[in-house]
Amino acid sequence: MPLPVGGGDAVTAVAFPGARRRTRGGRLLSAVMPGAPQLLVGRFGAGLTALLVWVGLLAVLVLRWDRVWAAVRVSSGASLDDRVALVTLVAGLAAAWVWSFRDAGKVQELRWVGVSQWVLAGRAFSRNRLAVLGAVGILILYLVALLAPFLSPYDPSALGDLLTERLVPPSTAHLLGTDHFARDVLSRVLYGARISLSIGFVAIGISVTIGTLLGAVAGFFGSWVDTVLMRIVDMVIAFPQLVLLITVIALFQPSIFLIIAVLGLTQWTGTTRLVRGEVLSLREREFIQAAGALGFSRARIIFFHLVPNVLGPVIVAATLGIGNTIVLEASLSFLGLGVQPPTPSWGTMVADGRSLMLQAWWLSTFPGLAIVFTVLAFNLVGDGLRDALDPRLRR
Amino acid sequence: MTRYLIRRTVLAIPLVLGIATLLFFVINLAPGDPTQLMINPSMRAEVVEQMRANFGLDQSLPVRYTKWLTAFVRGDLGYSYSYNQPVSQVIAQILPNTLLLSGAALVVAFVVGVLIGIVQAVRQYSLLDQALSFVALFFYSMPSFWLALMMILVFALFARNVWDWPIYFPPSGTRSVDFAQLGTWDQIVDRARYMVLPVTSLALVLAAGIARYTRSSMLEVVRQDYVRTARAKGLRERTVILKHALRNALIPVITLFGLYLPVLFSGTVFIEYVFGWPGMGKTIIDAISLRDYPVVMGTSVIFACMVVVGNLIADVLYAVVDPRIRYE
Amino acid sequence: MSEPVASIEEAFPPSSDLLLEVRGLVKHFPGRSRGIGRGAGGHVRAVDGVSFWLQRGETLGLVGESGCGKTTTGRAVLRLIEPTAGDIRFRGQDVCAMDHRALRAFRRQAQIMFQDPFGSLNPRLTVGAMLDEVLRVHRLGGDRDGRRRRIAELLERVGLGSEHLDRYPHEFSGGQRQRLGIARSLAVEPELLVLDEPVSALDVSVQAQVVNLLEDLQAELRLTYLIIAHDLSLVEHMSDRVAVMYLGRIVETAPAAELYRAPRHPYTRALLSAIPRPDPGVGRVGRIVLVGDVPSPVSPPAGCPFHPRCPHPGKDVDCGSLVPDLEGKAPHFAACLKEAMSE
Amino acid sequence: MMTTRARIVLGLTVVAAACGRDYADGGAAAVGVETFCADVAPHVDAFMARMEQEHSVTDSARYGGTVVVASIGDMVDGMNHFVSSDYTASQNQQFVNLMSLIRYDASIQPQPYLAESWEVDDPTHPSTITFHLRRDVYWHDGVRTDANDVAFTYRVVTDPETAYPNAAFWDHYVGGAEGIEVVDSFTVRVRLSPHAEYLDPWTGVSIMPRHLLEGVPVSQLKQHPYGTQCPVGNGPFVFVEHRPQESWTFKTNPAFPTDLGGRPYVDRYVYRVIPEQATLLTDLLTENIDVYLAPRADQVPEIIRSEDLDLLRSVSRSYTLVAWNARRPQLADARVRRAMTLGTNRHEIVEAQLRGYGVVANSGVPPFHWAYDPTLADSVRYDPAEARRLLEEAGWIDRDGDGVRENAEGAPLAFTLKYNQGNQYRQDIAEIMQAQLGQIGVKVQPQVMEFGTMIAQLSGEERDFDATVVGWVTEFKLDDVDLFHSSRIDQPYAFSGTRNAQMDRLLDTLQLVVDRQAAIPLWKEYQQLLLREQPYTYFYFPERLNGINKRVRGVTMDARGEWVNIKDWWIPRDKRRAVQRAAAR
Repeated sequence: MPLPVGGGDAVTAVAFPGARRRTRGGRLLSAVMPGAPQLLVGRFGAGLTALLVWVGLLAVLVLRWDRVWAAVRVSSGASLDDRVALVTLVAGLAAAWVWSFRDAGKVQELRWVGVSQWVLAGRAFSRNRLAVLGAVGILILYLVALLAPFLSPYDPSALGDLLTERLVPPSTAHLLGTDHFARDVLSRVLYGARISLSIGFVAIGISVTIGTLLGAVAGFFGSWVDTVLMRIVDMVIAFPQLVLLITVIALFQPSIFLIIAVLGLTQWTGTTRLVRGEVLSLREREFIQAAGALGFSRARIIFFHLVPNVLGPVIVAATLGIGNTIVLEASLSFLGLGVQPPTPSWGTMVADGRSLMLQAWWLSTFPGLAIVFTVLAFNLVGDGLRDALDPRLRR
Repeated sequence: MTRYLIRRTVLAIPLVLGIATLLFFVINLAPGDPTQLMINPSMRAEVVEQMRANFGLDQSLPVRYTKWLTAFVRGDLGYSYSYNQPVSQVIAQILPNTLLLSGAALVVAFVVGVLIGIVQAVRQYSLLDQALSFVALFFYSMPSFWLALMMILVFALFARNVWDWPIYFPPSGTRSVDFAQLGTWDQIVDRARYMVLPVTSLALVLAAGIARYTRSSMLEVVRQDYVRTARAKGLRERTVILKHALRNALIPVITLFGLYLPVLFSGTVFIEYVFGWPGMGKTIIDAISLRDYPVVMGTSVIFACMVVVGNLIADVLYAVVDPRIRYE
Repeated sequence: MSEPVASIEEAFPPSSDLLLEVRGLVKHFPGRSRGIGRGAGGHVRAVDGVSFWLQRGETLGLVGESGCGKTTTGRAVLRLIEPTAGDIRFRGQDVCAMDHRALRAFRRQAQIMFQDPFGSLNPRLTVGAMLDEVLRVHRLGGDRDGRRRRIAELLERVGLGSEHLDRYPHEFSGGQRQRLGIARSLAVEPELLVLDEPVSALDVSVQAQVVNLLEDLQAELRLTYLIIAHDLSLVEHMSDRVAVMYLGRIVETAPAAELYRAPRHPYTRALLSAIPRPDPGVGRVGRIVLVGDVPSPVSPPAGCPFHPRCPHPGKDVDCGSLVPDLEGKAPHFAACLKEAMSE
Repeated sequence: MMTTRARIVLGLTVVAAACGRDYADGGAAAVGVETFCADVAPHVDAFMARMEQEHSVTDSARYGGTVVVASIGDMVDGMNHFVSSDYTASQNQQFVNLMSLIRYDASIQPQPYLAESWEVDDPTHPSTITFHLRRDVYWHDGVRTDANDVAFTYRVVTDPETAYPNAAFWDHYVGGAEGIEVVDSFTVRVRLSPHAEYLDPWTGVSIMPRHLLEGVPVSQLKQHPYGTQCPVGNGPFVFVEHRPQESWTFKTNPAFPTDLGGRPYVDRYVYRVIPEQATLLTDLLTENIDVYLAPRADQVPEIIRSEDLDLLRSVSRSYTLVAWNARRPQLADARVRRAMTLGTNRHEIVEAQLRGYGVVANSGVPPFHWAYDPTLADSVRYDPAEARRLLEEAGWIDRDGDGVRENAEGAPLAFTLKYNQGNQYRQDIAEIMQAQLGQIGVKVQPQVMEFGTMIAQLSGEERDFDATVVGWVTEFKLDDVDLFHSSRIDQPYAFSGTRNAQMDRLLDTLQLVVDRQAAIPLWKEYQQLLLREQPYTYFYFPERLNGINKRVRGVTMDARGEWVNIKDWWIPRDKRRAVQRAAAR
């Protein structure tokens, strides 16, 4: 019996509710002020972000022209930091402009077919105001971290005059005050962003990679592989992490790399369990069986079919993990085991300033707030992603 | 169930032994030994040697390991170099402190967390939901020692010295110095007063996580058919939420109990430090820097056991609340 | 009584005529206890000595209540699950002895289609990517353009269009997804297709469309089907022969028409009596209602697995001690002590 | 029978207190280790109850109340003097729970304490000292302290197997039983070879109870429950309770000799452990504790600002320094080491990090000491120009223009500076040195280490360090032989490993000159030599700062320590901690 092409049971086409109007003159406006056309059509999140990035970066360019120029000149002996900052500045400006220009000129119609789970999750995410706020916060944080050499008013590790500039409260000269070495707290907080963010990012990168691999292997192969791996996980979980951290740090020199490595190598258990659980249930799903029936190799099944399908929860876990790691680094600093001076990390700054909480509140309060808001941003994004990636929780 | 419990317990033994062995070598590989920390030019090198001999540190690592393992298997945790007491006695003195602190924190955290989670789920995406999310996450995002210090500043120092609040709390310790002279009721009040700040600091962080979990678990359950059915039957919303949805929503939350134990115990380290609360976490850290190996081993093993037992309890609880799960 | 009664294993047609031969297939799952130290016993005997054959181009229906082992049988035949014991031959080749390479080749010739239209497609891949991957892995369809043409052709063959190429599984309806599952199986140009409850998850209106598609494809591509279903009428409609399973064993197998007309095993009778028929009459017995539950496959009853629930009037102590063989005159076999004697 | 009669006689003649415990059946040997505390406690309670009745408090406004002293660390070895090596514990032994034979007065002159007098055979070349003990001092369980306790204590502390932490005390004494003679029940005589400050050890050695600890193998003393679970002292305060990592509680000893001031004023003294300095300050500000020992200098303004608090300042016996490993080629030249000292602004560090609460050090002789040379204090000031000159003279010149000096072979003048975790001051010094020495072309790489690891590296055979920030606490008797004498160069404490014949000679002589006046010029010479040799860059003697609530009166804290007159501390009646106050408010 011949069947009509497309079948009688096709999805009915529904106009997507958020279909946008095409903006006239949007291109022109976006060329001058990226983000403005998006704002005009009521897309405040995207518009404001683009505008903020554009204006902020321009302000840096103008106000800090001397430093930017110093970084541009090849002969000036600019450091790697400066070059990275320069690239960030240029790339950021270009990205804001190009995105806004192209976005404004695009036919404003949302695709409603061929939309992947990721895009759907993205749409759900973009409707979660707090999560978007967090995402914008993270964007700004990374920009700040990368642009630290242009933004910071002073050299973060240069000692000031110990007799006169020590522990100066916030003032116009030092917006966030100075520490016990007469160093500018603002500059240190700005530079500290790089340390804290990279610790979070790299350590979680390591742990998520290990966790996903081991979890997928344990879940997929099952039997003794699973038993052995899960015993190891049990052991690592029950192993007092702090004992390990302290001993390792005593054995080796406490360097930032060691801290990243240790944090990365001890936090994978959660991801492993998560991925294993997901894989165990996925393994029974028929599309994985089908992949086996189609003669796909195990590696292909694991990496092209299992892993992409557990990526959602893993990304959520990673986002939340970055926040946790930043807090953990701060906690380690409390025990004197964090990033060591003179490298400015937020954790070390909070921990070092804590005994002067009453005399010089600005020492630990500002880096502390930096930690709180960074971790908050990551957690908001993580929560938003969790809701967005889980179809059951979507609204 | 009994068989299941026995099997799990038997399975935990090699786990704990493995952890202990690993620990033994990890901490014994660290340079330095307890005698080096007592350094002082009046102390002759021979004296140091004598002390090492008195501690049995002059033996080789495998010998020490064998000795330690045989003693451990017999339940002897050894002798602390720094407390000059059997390790078991040291643990007996500090473990109750930690259990009290973390137990109270756990209870507070679960009660508060579940309540917040329910409110959030019932009013999903409302302003209240988002505000609670934000506040919970705000506390969750704080390094616990910082939160603890803030608590001390606000509820001990400023409350008493600056704002002159009628209620303030002592910044540190487990009881007042005149505790022994108090009557029974006053003793209870006294201990409770000293527990407020540390327990709150510890619980706030946990509660945020529990709230998030409860919220998503509730949201999932609320969409289930039986909840709809209950609604359709015309039951009051309160009954639907509390009687039908909550019970099922709590099932995944219970697994958090096992998951949170390690978090809780490492969290207590910082809380114990800040509040001068003599407990396991602080003892471990001090013992490591004093190279008091027997105490490190003893406390860590106890810690590992508690995590294992905690997971077991979580599994059992899981079976209790979820009739679908049967352990043979 | 002209032909002697023989067990089914003795009655297999010569190998040269057969696509698939299954003899004494057994699959035990380890008990539910987790981890090391699982207790003695506790094995789930999902499949317990199943034998059947499939000729090229024919359709065998495997029916039974849920949990009777039919799905396990279907998957063990394709070695998606490693059988515990038994002999499986595909075109005379021993499937169980196949190494990696041979198994891969076998996978091109024998495919499976799953029941759950929502679970059988990778949600992260577009239709195009999914089919393209199959072709690439098996080096079919040639270069990129060749593959694209082949994909379009496949989609068209199952009644979909190339406009669906860039869509994701969640953008399709259940019926469409089953078509996609068929397309995926067909991509490797198999000879044997195991259809595991192919339409049971679909709306009745859609079921017919898919069934028709399957029949068309069979005719067009000379496919051999092993249909696994609990829906007796579907099986009757599609199958040449039918095998009825109970507790991991085949209790009766016969050509479809014969089985439905003259079932010999009391269990088959009970099953058939439960089918709603549009045309009552034709000497049908009244509805037989089975008492008791299906026994646990962990501890199946001794003797005839069906005897605790058996309504046969001749049931006696032998039924509780002797395990009946699947016997009879080809092509009709049944595993019942009493029926064999009354024959 | 003899003992019974003696008891009756004593009971009739002296004080009823003499009806103490009877250990005639073999002393401590009869007291098992396991049941030690349970055996001892009832005796202490009974004796104290009786004493309380007999020495009931005269109705004076000063008696009563609880004083709480808090600090970041526990006293790990407790009241067991034989094995304890930490400062707080020895202070509490000397002044709280136990007694030494003699004690220093405020001008560091020896004064009678447990010994009411002593004589020396030859004041310029002493070879025996005879101590006459007080007859009215009782162990808290009622047994009288006598000469046998002193002899027992002496035998134990001079026994190498004890591993007595201050074994160097006895370098010039005759150890063991031959070294001490019990002349009568209250007279002992010790034998020594003449040496400087020969009385000093007796101010630091607390006499321990023979009747409780004799018979315990000396190598097991550290593990004995006495120290941390049930110490029985004879000092002004009686042990009540020790909660590990939390608190020590002592109560007043009503039987403390009237000649020595009688019973202490406060009823109870509690030592609390609060590991976090920010918390400690809050505790002090909220009157949860009365004394905050050793706050950070940066916390001091808050203490001064508070109307309820006082800051007590006292000279300290500890100093902070950078030890140079002269075994390293780049640090072998004394001129280089001197340049490091000149290139570091130590005065600025004292002003800034210590907020002026300290003095720059140029040797290990503390400012309160009679051998201290005040003229040295300003002789070496921050002088980068001179530092540069010295480095150039020593052949370290920036040859490749990278800002770091190199020697003729091109090796850069660079070193790592190790310091331990958790000590803010040392971390500060490392960072400041890095910055300031960098300006004169020296590359300093600060490196933080875990304390145990660092000590292992400093004192191990490899001497795996270039330079390190450490601190020493001196005794009142100064003796740098272990630090700088070339004969000790392979011993653990010879961090710098310098060899100097003149220094060896001076150190040898200084040990033996008994007469202080004769020793002073030698000490000056020694300090001058240190300036030239610079095995260390001495940083400073910090002042000991203590925050104290004004309600606690009569407190003296000086070089001798914080607890030196704790028995004279008192709290006005209306300022005492009401038992219920905590709960009521």
